[in-house]
Amino acid sequence: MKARIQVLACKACTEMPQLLDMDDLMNVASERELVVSSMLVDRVCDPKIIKRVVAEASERDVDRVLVLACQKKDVNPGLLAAYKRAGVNEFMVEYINLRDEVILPHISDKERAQAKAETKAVAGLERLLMLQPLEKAEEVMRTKNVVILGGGVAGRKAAEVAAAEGAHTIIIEKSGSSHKTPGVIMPNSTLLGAKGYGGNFVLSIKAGEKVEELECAAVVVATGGGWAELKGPLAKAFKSAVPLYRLHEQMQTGAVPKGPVVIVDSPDPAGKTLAVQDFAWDDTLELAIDLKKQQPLEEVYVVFQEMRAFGLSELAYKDAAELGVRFIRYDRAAGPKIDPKEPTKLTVKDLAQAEVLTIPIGTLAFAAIPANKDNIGIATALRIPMSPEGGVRRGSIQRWPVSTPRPGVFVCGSAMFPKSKDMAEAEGEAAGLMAGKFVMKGVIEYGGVVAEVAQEKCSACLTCVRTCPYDAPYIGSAGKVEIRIQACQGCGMCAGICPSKAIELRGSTDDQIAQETRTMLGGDF
Amino acid sequence: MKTGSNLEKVFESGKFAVTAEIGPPQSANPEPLTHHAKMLKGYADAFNLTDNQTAVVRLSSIASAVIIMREGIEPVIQMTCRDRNRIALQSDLLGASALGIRNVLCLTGDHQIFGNEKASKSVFDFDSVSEISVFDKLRREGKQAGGQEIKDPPKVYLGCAENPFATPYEFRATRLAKKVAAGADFVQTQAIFDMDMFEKWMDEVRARGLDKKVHILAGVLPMKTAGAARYMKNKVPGMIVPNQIIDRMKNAKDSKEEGIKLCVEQIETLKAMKGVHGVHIMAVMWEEMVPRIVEEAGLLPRPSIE
Amino acid sequence: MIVAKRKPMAEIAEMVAPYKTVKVIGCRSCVAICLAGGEKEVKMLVSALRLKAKKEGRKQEFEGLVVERQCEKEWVEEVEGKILDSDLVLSMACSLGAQTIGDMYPKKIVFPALNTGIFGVPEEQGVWSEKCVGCGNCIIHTTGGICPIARCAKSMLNGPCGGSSNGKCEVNLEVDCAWYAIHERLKLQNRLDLIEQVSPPKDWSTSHSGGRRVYVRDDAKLTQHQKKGKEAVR
Amino acid sequence: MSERKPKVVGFCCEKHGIDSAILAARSGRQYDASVRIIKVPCTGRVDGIHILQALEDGADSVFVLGCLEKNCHYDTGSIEGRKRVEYVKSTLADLGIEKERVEMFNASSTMAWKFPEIVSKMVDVARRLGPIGKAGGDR
Repeated sequence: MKARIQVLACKACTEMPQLLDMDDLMNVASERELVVSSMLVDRVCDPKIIKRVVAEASERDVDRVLVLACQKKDVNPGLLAAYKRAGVNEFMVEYINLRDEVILPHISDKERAQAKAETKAVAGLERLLMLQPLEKAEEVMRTKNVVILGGGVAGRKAAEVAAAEGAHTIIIEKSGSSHKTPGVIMPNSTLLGAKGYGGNFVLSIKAGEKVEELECAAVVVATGGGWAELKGPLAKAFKSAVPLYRLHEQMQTGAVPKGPVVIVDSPDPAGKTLAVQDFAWDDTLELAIDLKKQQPLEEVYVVFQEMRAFGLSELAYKDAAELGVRFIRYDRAAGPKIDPKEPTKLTVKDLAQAEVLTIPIGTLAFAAIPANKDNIGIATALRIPMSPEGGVRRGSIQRWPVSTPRPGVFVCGSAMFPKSKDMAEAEGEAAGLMAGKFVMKGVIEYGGVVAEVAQEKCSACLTCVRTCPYDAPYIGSAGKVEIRIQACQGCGMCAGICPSKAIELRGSTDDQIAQETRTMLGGDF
Repeated sequence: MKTGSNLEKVFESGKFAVTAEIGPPQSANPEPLTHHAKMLKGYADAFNLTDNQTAVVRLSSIASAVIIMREGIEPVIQMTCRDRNRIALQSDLLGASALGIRNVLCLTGDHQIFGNEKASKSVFDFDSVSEISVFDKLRREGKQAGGQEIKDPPKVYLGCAENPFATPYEFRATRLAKKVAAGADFVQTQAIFDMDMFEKWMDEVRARGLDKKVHILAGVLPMKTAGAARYMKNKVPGMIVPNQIIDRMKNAKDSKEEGIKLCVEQIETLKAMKGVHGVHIMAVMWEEMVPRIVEEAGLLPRPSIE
Repeated sequence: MIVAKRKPMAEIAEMVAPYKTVKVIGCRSCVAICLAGGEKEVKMLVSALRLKAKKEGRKQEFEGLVVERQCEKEWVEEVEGKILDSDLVLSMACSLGAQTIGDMYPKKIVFPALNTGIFGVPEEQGVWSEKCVGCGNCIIHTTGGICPIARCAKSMLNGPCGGSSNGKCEVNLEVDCAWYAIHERLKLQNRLDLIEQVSPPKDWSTSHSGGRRVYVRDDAKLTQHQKKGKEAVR
Repeated sequence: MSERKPKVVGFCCEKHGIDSAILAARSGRQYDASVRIIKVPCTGRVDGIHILQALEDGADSVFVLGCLEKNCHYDTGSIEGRKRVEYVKSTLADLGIEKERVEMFNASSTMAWKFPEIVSKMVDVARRLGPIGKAGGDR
């Protein structure tokens, strides 16, 4: 059956009709072969309009749609749902973000913007013709179990919150002690290994002398941590240096730190004696703000190689800066130094100004978090990646900070240390909530944009198996690669690296990418 | 004059040169060498000392050369690429030159599979063409293969071998041209039995003007029996022995006499051939016949050039 | 497996410059696995060469193809038409593949795009190390499973040379001394007696030193009778 | 040649890469229209072939934009992306084609300034070097 395309353009944003000649654009699109319906509407998100366009799509037997508007996530999801009901596969609806990719950035360049928009529409139409309908599938989770590794503050909180969501929680605690929490506690037990994927894991757990298999849908890593002994040259030179949490504690009891406060990221900037897992980014900001509020006239220096303040922390960073906290960025190669003969001053080359600063020290605190030795075992068992520093690697900020790159595995606790009890609980709460919600979906949704193997081309070279962060490719019984689609996240790394070009990512194949590139390059703008 | 070796002088004088072969013994006894040297003195312009010929372990070519030099005759040492890498080859060349050896014949070498150390690891770091070019550069520019410059480069007259009877035939003159381009001063050919074929090769050699650039020693080999002739025809790769020669040996009353006669006839033919500058007599295990052959071929006395 | 490496692009570009119709043929076997000559590398090379031709204003046609195993005639035959239709075949297989095509189509010019290097083991993704030189007479049962012929720079047979220091080779301090490793391994296995005796000189005649080798499995060979039958079918 | 419009292709990941471009647009930043954004799920999806083919098809310069390496949506995707870009760059250099025609960048979704900066850099390269195969840019 030949493709039947509907082109749908939205002129809701004020800039669009001002900048673009929408009729011309529609003409370019509708003149293309196989376009059976083209509609320029006032607001594509309007339910009434949705009803109208989908009705037309139905009537004209449309099987694929080009939406010229803004980005997919800004468009009313009702549109896609309506198309779905009308029998249009959701992967056959292509959104072209004219607003953010053409109109807003080229407001002053009307002529080129028009040509660019037209070319994008053509490329979108061509892409539509290359798309295949994709299906999503569901696998039922066999249990509602959330396994929590570690029964500390964070772990217990995670258990409590996950249980409140309706999950069954099981805390794996390496010590014999137990606390009162909902669900089961397995004392004296450790994780040995894990099979499966998020939603349906089978964990192998050593409980006392026995090894047990335990099915679960999600895992929360909530192992504890600790401060390393301060033994770097700075700590040696400045005898009363303390870890950040100690300073925090002192302040909770109402103590006032002496003189100017310097917070350095590592007790050993050369990084030779201590495997540092993470730095207490947020706590540093929080503490610096508190200090400044308490003693506005006393200097607070934050001497970090870099300061990471993502999301809401950015506001904290802004507050701190406004309160006068001095942030000094340095290069690892030229870290801060304290002359043991004059241990009241710290010298550091400021990366931004390229000048050597001499900072008076009253109180010195270190914000480095050493790696927890248990991490390796857990990471190996769950096949989750670790940071080079020995920490459990977290998912990207977009994937939420208590996630790991592996779906169904969440993290708090270990990497949270040395947060205050409040912060540990907050993270435990977040991880528990995410795990609980994950489990309570009851099904693993998979499919859609996933990798696909042309087995006849596969050389079984293992490159994809080694590269995939999600453990999705494996060598199947035919001696060729297969994809565990339940695990596949659709990134396409395997497709990009396969030396035999045996893997394609649905919806983003080599041909599709090449065609789109060629068409875009063919446009005169 | 590159080295002033006797062989070079004979060639330069335009006289018809004669060289012969002395096989070093398979022992540490120098006696056979001195014996042959005494016996052959005055019957050829220079004598080749083979280098572990057919990959059989023998007293070394350089040492043999020194031994015969003591008897007052001039050696041509042979250096194959089979057993030495470029370090050893260059080192031995320096050593040979220091010992007063002036003529060096560059060869790739017979494969060890033919000899009495079949298990040995082959070297073949160079082939004969690269060997010649490296040696030539070393003597002319004082520059080693690796680029290192040396003081007091070796003084040597460089020879090579060529077989007109190996396949592909049309490449054989080209191959000689390559060796000449690489720096060879003289060439000795494989033993010639098929005179027509040799003549054809010489046509090509002359057409390329190679006979003007390199001194050609035509190889001759006196045979004792028809069996030897047949063996060479059938078993030695790159040897062509026409049937009429085998028949002639077979039908002769005294095959040894016939062999000498044949060899002398061949030399007569070669003497008359344009572009041939001399003969190389390979009397393997029959060195005592060399004086007679040289004499009967009318090549005595050997010139003495100052 | 056989490990190869793409020749420097500049060298390849120079090689192919005079030819108009160039077929770049890869292989899905060893060279794909060692990331040197699979379909991906073929496509990259084709694209790169097109760019080069474009840059220099040359009219050349490049086409990329891949066969399952370029060292085997039957697989090569699948692209026979393309080969016959070329001025140059640029082989992205190991030298075996390039030579197979050359032997099958002697009139066709076949150039190698790869340098065939080693019998290597993938130590980790992207790292291959030589562990065998194909000497034809394996002795690793006497050396703790470690081949000194391949893994010792001097192919020694009687323990490490005097250049072994801190378990590393004098030739390359990044590389482990094979004999140090053999010693450690045999110690671990309580078999150090194996290397106490003087080991006799190795027989190199089974290696390339014995001349070009042809391995034959008689019971697998087709008889003349069988071959005739096959020919008739084809 | 001064009339010629440069052609720049930007393979942008659908996560931070495209988000940074969208944020740039929404914060009112303008950039040269020459850039052709090609969305890919992740820069790890980008194959050197895509980059080379873009150059073949007439791009003067190509960039790949992914998440920050330590905060990649797909964990290691932008590290993979960078490796692919580096391989293409070395291939180009080896062929005598300016390797600065191809670059890898990283941005987070909050870096509104970054995308216009990247575009201006790559448009600059495109103008300076001009098309591959024809002499001179539009200087």
